[in-house]
Amino acid sequence: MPDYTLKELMTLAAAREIKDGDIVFCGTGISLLAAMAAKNIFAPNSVIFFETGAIDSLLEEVPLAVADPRVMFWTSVNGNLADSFATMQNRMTGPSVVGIMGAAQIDKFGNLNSTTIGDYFKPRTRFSGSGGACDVASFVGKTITFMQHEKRKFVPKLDYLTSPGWLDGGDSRKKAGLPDGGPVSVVTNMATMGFDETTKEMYLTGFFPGITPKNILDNMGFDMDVSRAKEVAPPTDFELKILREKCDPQRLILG
Amino acid sequence: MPDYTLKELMTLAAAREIKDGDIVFCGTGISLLAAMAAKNIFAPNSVIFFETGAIDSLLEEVPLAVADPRVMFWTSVNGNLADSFATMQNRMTGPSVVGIMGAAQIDKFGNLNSTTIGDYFKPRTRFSGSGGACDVASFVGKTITFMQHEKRKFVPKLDYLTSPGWLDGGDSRKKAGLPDGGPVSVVTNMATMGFDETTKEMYLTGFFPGITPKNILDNMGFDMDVSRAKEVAPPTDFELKILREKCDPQRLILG
Amino acid sequence: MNISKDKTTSLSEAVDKFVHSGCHMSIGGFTINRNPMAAVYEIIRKKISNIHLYAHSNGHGVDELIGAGCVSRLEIAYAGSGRFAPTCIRFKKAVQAGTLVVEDYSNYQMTLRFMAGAMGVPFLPTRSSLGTDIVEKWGFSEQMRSEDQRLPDQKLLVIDNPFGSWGDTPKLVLVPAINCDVTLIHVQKADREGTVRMEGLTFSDVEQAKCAKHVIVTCEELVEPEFLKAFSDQNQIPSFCVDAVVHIPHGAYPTACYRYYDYDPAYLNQYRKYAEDEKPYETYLKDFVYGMKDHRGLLDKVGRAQLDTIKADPRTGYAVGLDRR
Amino acid sequence: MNISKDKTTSLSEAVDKFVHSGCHMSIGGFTINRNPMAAVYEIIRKKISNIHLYAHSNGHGVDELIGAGCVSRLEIAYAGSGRFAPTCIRFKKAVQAGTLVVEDYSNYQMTLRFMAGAMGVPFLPTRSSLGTDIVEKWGFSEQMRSEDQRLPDQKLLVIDNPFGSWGDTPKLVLVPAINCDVTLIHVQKADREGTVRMEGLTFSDVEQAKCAKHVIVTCEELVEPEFLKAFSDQNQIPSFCVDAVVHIPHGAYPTACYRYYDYDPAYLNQYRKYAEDEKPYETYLKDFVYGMKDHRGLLDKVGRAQLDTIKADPRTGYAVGLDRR
Repeated sequence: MPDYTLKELMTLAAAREIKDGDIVFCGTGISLLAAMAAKNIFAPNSVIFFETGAIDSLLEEVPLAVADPRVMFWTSVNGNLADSFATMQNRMTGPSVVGIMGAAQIDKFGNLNSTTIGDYFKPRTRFSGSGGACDVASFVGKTITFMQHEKRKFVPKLDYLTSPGWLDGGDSRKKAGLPDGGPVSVVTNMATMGFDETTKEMYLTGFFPGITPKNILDNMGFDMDVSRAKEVAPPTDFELKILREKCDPQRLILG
Repeated sequence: MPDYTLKELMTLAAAREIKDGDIVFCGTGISLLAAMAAKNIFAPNSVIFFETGAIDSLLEEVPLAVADPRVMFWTSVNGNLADSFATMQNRMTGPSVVGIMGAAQIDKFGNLNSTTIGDYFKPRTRFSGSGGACDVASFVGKTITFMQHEKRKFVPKLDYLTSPGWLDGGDSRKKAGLPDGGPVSVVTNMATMGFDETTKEMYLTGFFPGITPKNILDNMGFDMDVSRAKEVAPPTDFELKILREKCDPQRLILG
Repeated sequence: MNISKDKTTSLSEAVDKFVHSGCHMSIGGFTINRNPMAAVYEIIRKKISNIHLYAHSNGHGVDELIGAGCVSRLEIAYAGSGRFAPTCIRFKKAVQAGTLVVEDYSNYQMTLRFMAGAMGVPFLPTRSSLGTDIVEKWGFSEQMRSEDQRLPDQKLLVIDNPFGSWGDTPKLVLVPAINCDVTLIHVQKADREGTVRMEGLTFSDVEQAKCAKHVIVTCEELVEPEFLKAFSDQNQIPSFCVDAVVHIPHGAYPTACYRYYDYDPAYLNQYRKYAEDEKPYETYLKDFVYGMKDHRGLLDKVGRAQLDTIKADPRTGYAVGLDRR
Repeated sequence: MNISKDKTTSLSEAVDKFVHSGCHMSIGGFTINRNPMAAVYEIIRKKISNIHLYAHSNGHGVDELIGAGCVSRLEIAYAGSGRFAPTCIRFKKAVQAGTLVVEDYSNYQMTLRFMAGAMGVPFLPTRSSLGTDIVEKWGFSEQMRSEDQRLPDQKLLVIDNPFGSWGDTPKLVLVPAINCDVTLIHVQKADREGTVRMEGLTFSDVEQAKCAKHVIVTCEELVEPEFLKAFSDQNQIPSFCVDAVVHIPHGAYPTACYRYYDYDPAYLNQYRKYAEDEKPYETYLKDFVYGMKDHRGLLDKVGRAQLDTIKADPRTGYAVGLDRR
């Protein structure tokens, strides 16, 4: 079994969720790397696009922001914000979009907070805010979220609900008037999680090699079903080779 | 006094209404020619644009449609329909736009019909429909309308109200929720007309040389005040020279 | 929505696959420019009927589809072909004969309706048409609308500004989104994946393409993806919006295609004469449409000499000095 | 709205004329790309204060304006500078200290609000943010809104689809238009009349320009109108929307300008260090902003050698192999 870092495993665990032909919305950092890995390993016909309007960027170098000039080079279309968000809200294209996100807090229904910790009006910690995250989470067919597995991040109640997941579970998302679609997967430094088809509650789908379900539950602020979990397959030599040599040779993201 | 055709006089009568720095919306035919004449004679800083999205076209040749490739050559911006109508609805630019229109029927408040004659559902005559006319008439600061002076065209009641003028007069346009602005002038083969500041009723502002107010009233289906009318100044040699040599040398519109 | 890496096909196959009797269809272009004429003639040859057609300001393509009896319902702002037919002739006759049901909107309203479909919202607001018969008179009755799931229950809605005096706009007209089954556009350049580059004015072709379930693109030039990627600021439609790419030089003929060819005044004038009466129009259809195997056939019939007269001048993008009387 | 044929001026004059304390201002660009930094630094030097700022995802320009105390209220979707500051540092401190009032929207919502202003309608609809705290929590209270004519009475409105089931969209969020006093953008090319050509992604700069009463354009290259007219498909903003054109090479520095220069990792990393604490930040302001006569001064201080490291490679439009750690 090859050597690999936790970050490499996380990246590949998310990349494996992307199907060939998906339109992949991503930010920067590990979410971009997962999209690049998917395109280079599992989903050659997937199209990566950025909220800034860049479609199918070549990405010879890793961009450090979604407005990095590196996303503008050798695209199929250089558009604008209005175009890119319309593509996600559009009823023909939106359902085929997979959004890869991150956040400061997540709850058991996959709702995300990237705005404030503490009281919104007197925040203990202020973050960047939604950006396009709320739009993506509102519009697209599937979202995958990267998180660090910590109690303060997996919380019973968000301090601020920035991006809608399954809201209060069950059919509450539909009742709120949001399009079909929503969170399908959460990938952390310990595990992968999904959401129950009917209750929409988070449950454990996979634990990383060497990690037990108990370790995982000890690191989160709410309980979840672990009965359906299997060990996550470690990266293959091929996956690692492509990830390291094609996606991030400078290890700007892999570190 | 130089020889001139009625069409030349009509063109120049309308062109004289355009102020330097106006943004001029026009169609084709005589309305385009009036805009070109204004830019070349009275309003060098006016900008001609077309609903199709062409801005400040050079117009080396006269276009026969607003989508004629001749409007696309040597523009400052080639946009689209959404852009051009937004420019007219926009609260900063719209008030500076002068629209030059035509129609099948006009009433005493400057409302226009370019859709149907007879019952809308079983029309005796069907015309092209609004196109951008209703949009322009709804949005812009000033409109100028070309008409043939005939009883069947100057009617007490339109068969179909395609483009809003002053609606029922007075403050009815404002009451309907339309922006400020509206028709300021009508130019025909006999005369020029304006609209009363308070009643918004059409009145005679000028009669062409050799035409009497009575001739004019005999050719329309409603009465109007003729007490404020003066004879329209005939074209000057300079005006004719520019119109003939610069605007329509092939006489595609002047005939 | 289609991500295949090669969408090139024949026009006949593309039309068979995506254009059906009774479908809701929109065509791009404007009056006498960039109408998807090759596709229009193919639809006529295939005798596809009962089409619910959407357009803003076509134009020659609309008139040929109506003249051949392909269209039963039309939502449009302007049916004219510029100086060659200030009102489209077969359109005029069909409406006056009561064989075509028309719903009238303004040009901006049709553009906003395509845009709403492209944006994925059910309506967009405008101040256009307040106080007019565009608001008052509905071509499609409330009953017709309530019986047809494919039509919105209202032609449009007039509302008070929900934000009060914000924007000094007391009232607004909401126009319903269009999401048609298929949109046909003719463009200057496309690649096999479906990425599109139009030159000159784009009209509302982008919105029309993005609001449709399926999109057929005919193009003057089929270029390599690398060619388009090298200057991607100039591309307007991403590949995943397109279902079929068909390479058809002169595919907009007899309407214009900026930088390639002008409209053909001779053809359009001749069409007007044929269109004025029934018998001559039957002759026109037989000789110029049904009688042709494909668009190539029409171009051959017209002849190289006539096509040369409308060849675009490289400096201006149109045929300088063309006899347009 | 300005039709003068020569709008070229100095940055100092343009800012004096169009940017005032208490004005409602929007700036273009996105995070670390094409922020109008020369104009931002000039505003800081002129100690203009109490600005009501609108932005979607800036970024470095927003953080410098906040850090220098120019901004009292901010409507924004995302305040971050990519990897160099996932949350803008002076923004974070100001919010946590309660010295800056923020109204949070999503990126698309801010884009739609600029677009609504550009289109001349009081709102636009979207399905974004239903069920979230973006709807529930208002940074500007109802009272603050009712007391200020420059603010809409509602942050946003949730409505039922007035067209019933049309578009399978039961509910919508309406976001109010932005019509600000002035918008600042930095672009690649402009002419003296104000026609603008941006290269690469345009973000929402076009909508931001068209929704403003006045527009200041700073540009890398001041070109002849003929240069832009020869390829007018590539121009985005018509001259009559622009009030002032200022030629400032490196006017977006230290953020990037596609095809001209990259963002400067060294400057942005150093900025982060200064920004972390009050004393160092005062030093930063003194040494890098107040101490400079103009943008040229900052560029000279940074030095040609450092600017050479971020020079764009002609093939890719960015600095290939730049050390970005």
